[in-house]
Amino acid sequence: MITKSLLTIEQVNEIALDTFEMKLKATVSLDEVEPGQFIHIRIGNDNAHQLRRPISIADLDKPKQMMTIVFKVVGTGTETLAQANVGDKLDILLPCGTGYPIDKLEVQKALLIGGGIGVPPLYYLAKQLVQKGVEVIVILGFQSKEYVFYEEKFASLGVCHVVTNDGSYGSKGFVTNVIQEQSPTFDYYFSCGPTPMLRAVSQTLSDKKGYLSLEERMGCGVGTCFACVIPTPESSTSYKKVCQDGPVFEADEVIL
Amino acid sequence: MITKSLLTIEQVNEIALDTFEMKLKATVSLDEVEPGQFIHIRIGNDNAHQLRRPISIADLDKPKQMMTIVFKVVGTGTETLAQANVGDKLDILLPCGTGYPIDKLEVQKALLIGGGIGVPPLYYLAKQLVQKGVEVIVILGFQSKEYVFYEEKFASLGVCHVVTNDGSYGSKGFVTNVIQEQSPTFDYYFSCGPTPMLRAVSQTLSDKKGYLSLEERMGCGVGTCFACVIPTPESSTSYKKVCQDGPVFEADEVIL
Amino acid sequence: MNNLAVELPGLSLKNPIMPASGCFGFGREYSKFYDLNKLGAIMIKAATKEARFGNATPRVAETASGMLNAIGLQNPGVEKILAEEVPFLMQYATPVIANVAGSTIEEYEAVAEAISRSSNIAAIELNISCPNVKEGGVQFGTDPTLASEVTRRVKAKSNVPVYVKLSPNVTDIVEIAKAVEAAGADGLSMINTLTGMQIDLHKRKPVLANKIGGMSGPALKPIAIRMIYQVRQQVSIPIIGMGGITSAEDVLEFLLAGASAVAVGTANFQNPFICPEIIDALPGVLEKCGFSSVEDAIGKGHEHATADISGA
Amino acid sequence: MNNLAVELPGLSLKNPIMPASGCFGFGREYSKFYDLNKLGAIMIKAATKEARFGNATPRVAETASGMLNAIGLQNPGVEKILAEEVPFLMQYATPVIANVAGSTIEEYEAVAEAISRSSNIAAIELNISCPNVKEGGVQFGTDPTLASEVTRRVKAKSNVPVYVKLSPNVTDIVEIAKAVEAAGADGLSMINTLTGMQIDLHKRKPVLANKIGGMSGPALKPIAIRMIYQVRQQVSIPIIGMGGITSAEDVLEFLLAGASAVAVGTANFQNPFICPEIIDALPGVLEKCGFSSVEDAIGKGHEHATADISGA
Ligand SMILES: Cc1cc2nc3c(=O)[nH]c(=O)nc-3n(C[C@H](O)[C@H](O)[C@H](O)COP(=O)(O)OP(=O)(O)OC[C@H]3O[C@@H](n4cnc5c(N)ncnc54)[C@H](O)[C@@H]3O)c2cc1C
Ligand SMILES: Cc1cc2nc3c(=O)[nH]c(=O)nc-3n(C[C@H](O)[C@H](O)[C@H](O)COP(=O)(O)OP(=O)(O)OC[C@H]3O[C@@H](n4cnc5c(N)ncnc54)[C@H](O)[C@@H]3O)c2cc1C
Ligand SMILES: Cc1cc2nc3c(=O)[nH]c(=O)nc-3n(C[C@H](O)[C@H](O)[C@H](O)COP(=O)(O)O)c2cc1C
Ligand SMILES: Cc1cc2nc3c(=O)[nH]c(=O)nc-3n(C[C@H](O)[C@H](O)[C@H](O)COP(=O)(O)O)c2cc1C
Ligand code: FES
Ligand code: FES
Repeated sequence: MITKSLLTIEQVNEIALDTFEMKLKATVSLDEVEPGQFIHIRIGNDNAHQLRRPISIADLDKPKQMMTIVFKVVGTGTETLAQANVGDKLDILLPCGTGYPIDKLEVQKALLIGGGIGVPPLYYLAKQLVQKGVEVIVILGFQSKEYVFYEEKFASLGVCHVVTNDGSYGSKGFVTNVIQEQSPTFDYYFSCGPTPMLRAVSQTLSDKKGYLSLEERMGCGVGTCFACVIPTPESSTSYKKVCQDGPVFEADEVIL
Repeated sequence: MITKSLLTIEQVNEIALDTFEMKLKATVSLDEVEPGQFIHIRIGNDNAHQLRRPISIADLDKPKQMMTIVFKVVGTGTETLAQANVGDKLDILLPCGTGYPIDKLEVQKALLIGGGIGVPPLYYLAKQLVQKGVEVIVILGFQSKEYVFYEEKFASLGVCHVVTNDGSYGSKGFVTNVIQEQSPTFDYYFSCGPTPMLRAVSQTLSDKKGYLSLEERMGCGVGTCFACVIPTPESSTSYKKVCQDGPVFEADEVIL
Repeated sequence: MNNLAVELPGLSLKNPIMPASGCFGFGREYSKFYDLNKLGAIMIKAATKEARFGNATPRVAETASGMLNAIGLQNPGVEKILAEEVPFLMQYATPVIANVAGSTIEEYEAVAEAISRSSNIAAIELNISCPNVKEGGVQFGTDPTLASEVTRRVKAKSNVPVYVKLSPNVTDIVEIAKAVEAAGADGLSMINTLTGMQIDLHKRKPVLANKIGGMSGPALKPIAIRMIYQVRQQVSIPIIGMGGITSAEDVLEFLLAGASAVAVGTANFQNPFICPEIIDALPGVLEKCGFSSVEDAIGKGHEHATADISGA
Repeated sequence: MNNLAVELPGLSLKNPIMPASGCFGFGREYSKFYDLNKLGAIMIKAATKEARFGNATPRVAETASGMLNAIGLQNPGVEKILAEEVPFLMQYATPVIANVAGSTIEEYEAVAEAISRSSNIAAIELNISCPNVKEGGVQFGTDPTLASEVTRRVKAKSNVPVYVKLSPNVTDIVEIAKAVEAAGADGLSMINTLTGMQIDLHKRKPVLANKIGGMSGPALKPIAIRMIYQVRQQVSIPIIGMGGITSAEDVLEFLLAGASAVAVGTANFQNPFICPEIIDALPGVLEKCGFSSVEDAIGKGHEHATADISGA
């Protein structure tokens, strides 16, 4: 069940250009939280910002009730967030959405494909997979060298390829280039990133089973406003809500 | 000349119900500031609040570049201000308006009449008068006991009468009742408070010379927007601007 | 005695607070946050005759103290809403107000007829002001003749009171309000969103796929207050007010302007508990401002108090 | 080459930033904060034929991300403005745009004639949209026939280009824009304020003595962008855009929507240095968004960029 609570900021670090990692202490239990879920964060405490911002859960320490998020400053909301101080409290809705259903899957080997700010949720996913004995291969795509983060963290969990659009770090190109070059074998793929990337990934891997975590602008974040719908193949009016039914979907469940 | 600068909050105290005293450290010189002038404070640093708030200068320590303001929480702006923390910076315009012209006056004995949040600027005025060898008599009006502040401070400078609307502290009634009962003698009176009070004061003391400090809702605070005009007796279109020509006016200079 | 209660045509409200249409779905999600019995009423999401997918995404954008939306009346169609969504709300002792939309007068009539066959709907909110659909919607709300016609014809098909929801995107809201009153409206609901746009500087095109969307939230409040105040002076049917409400103080401002009840929209997204929080805070705010009840405050901003000369 | 320069009828602007009418007085006060040579142009406070005192106070109120004002065209009359205020501005190499207001077409003509006798005014901003006066003002801006008539007659008396300032308080802004274009307007200035109200909960009456005021500030921006975007698609005379600008990013958004230059109003009150700060920030913002100049960005929000598949 989603609840509203306050998280206390215990640490803020700029871990790559415009990219911040924040460690948050919860007063509510995080035991039910699954990889791929997100928190919906209120920005400021006055009326200037009417909409909350969805940010994925990048890591969890359930016994310590600690959560990590990683976000990139792209506009006023994330900018305000980045300026918050240690000790400040974030008003959040938690846990939002439906994550990666890894407990229901038969998987020995998984391919994780993340792009930009789609990388963070894959980290907690990778940790959970490895803990279940799954072998993980990771492909991370970034704009350029300055934006790369979490490479070592992923490398400690499995093979990790980094690709940058401009080739300033790792190989040059898109995540799909790496998939094509490496042709890795796996049972399931799990991908998160901007929609154009997910579209390319799901086309490239159209013969494989996989899960995509989508990004869409949100209003409520809890399923009431219909801001975040994505069409599904059943009919011309069928849909899923990214905030509630997603953000994680089976690759063929939605029309990108 | 008015400049924009940042003041650092060094202390915030609730000195009466909903009434806060704030000590501020300036980085610019305060030497030119006169009693009766005000600062125009930006609220927050986003777009939620478009208008600055005018607050009088209650005290100054020019060598130390320290300023004191006292304000009552009456709405969202003053509420936000009251929640500021020590170390926070206030974006202000300073010094605004025209103060009490005490250096140009021949005065041996002065009557100071303050109402509610009109009391603070009279304190720096009283100090300056006393320093010039002027004897001061002070009448302070408040709604009720919980709102009374600065009585001892004024009492250390001269005779100080406190009156409350409900009689819960000092005598009961309005400042004008005290004037009528005490019939003090003085050369000039100086008054600050809500317009209805100033109107009553200037009527009661119509045969005396005096100065009034007016309150009016402000836009710019520097004389450009014409939000704060007050009619003057010369003609049907003649006016003064409270933010620039005032807030202090000779009692017969404006039509209340 | 409950000093929050309000009686309106077809609606005995325990308090004047209801979630606004389109901002509360059909109640299921927020029912997990709190007991919907707490609410004065519930305005459910717009219903059209057939299912609609609505507009392409992005459908929302944030603006200063507001937001834009262009959902485009996505809904499963009136029959499905009545069969699958409304029954859930019947467990609550809270009246349901159905928002009726359409592209043609015939569609409006058909939706109103379907609703009138149900016994679960307490009132209709006739949405002649949706700015986010290509056809219908807002044009009915900006032309007094069309507004009057659709009101008259929907009234004829409805067995529950009809509150006509007005668009603020007009030169003269009073003219429209008078037209729908004359056409038989039982009440007014005002205001819907003001059409606006935001442009993405990098993509060099409007943020919303629909380009234009409706602005809601606190930014809209002064416009809503002005329009309600103006309409209250010339029209006598009751008004359900909305536009930027985020606090009990805002509610009182709407009551003073002339609204008899209010709806809270966008604020639900910022704080899912906003409606119950406002309901809890309202008695204190009424008292602080010297009102004995909600009914006592309605329209009181039109009488002018005199200033006092108190020292503070 | 100065990549901020813009050429408009009667106005060679070194940059597209000017303070908006009524928010900068006649320049004296802000000239103490910075060198007015920095500005693209200056829009001075409205002039009427005779001196006006304006409305009673309170004249302003704060709203969420905005403000209401009801100054009521206070000014010393056009002759005094030309004799006592404008000469001060002649020391700056910054064109002065005079805002012309009136209650009757004859008054508008008289003010325009007086201005045309002066050689110090580069252009007229014809204010047919002031919401804060009992007569004239806004009604000329909400009726296409009247708007066209006043434009035509003022044009006939003017020897400088005339920019007609449009009111957003209309159902169809494009209709008004087309009417004034057809009547000979050289350009448009849009938008003026949206009428709103705020009610004092304790005094139980509107905060503003005039009851209704005009809403300006960031809250208004989405409305301004939408209207400029719509008008740009159907009208070819240049637009000076305004409404809630507080940053160089906002300026670019107005350019993309179709404005050729912009005015900054309310933001001056929050930050007296806002105009020079925006001017300094603009080149960087243009560059970051891939524009080589201001001229390059004008209207570019109407062409649709395609998405890319980059990983970030
Ligand atoms: C389920 C989900 C998980 C996400 N997880 C992360 C994460 O872990 N780290 C991270 O950096 N970002 C994440 N994002 C994207 C993040 O929500 C946006 O970058 C952020 O909302 C931008 O806010 P802003 O105010 O800085 O930008 P602005 O552009 O000023 O925001 C304006 C509005 O647009 C929305 N918006 C803008 N960009 C996006 C976007 N890419 N996706 C969704 N809404 C957007 C904002 O929420 C806001 O409502 C996630 C998005 C979703 C939907
Ligand atoms: C020259 C001058 C000096 C002042 N000095 C002091 C002082 O030393 N201490 C103090 O407590 N107050 C003082 N005031 C009054 C103070 O400015 C207001 O109480 C304050 O602006 C209220 O802001 P708010 O956001 O809390 O209230 P809100 O009611 O939310 O404010 C809304 C708007 O109304 C304006 N406003 C509301 N009340 C007043 C008022 N009484 N006078 C002027 N504008 C008002 C605000 O500035 C703002 O623009 C002074 C006013 C003036 C004009
Ligand atoms: C996301 C969203 C969806 C909406 N959908 C509808 C709708 O279906 N029918 C309707 O009449 N109004 C709809 N509205 C308008 C609201 O009911 C309300 O009139 C408006 O948002 C102003 O109130 P607010 O500022 O409290 O949100 C919608 C508003 C939002 C923000
Ligand atoms: C205090 C004030 C006074 C104004 N006076 C005038 C005026 O005299 N003539 C005019 O055409 N517009 C006037 N305006 C409108 C502005 O020029 C501008 O169109 C509007 O405020 C929107 O811009 P902004 O949001 O940047 O303030 C005034 C606005 C304000 C806030
Ligand atoms: S964001 Fe509201 S339904 Fe998904
Ligand atoms: S507040 Fe703007 S002129 Fe005084």
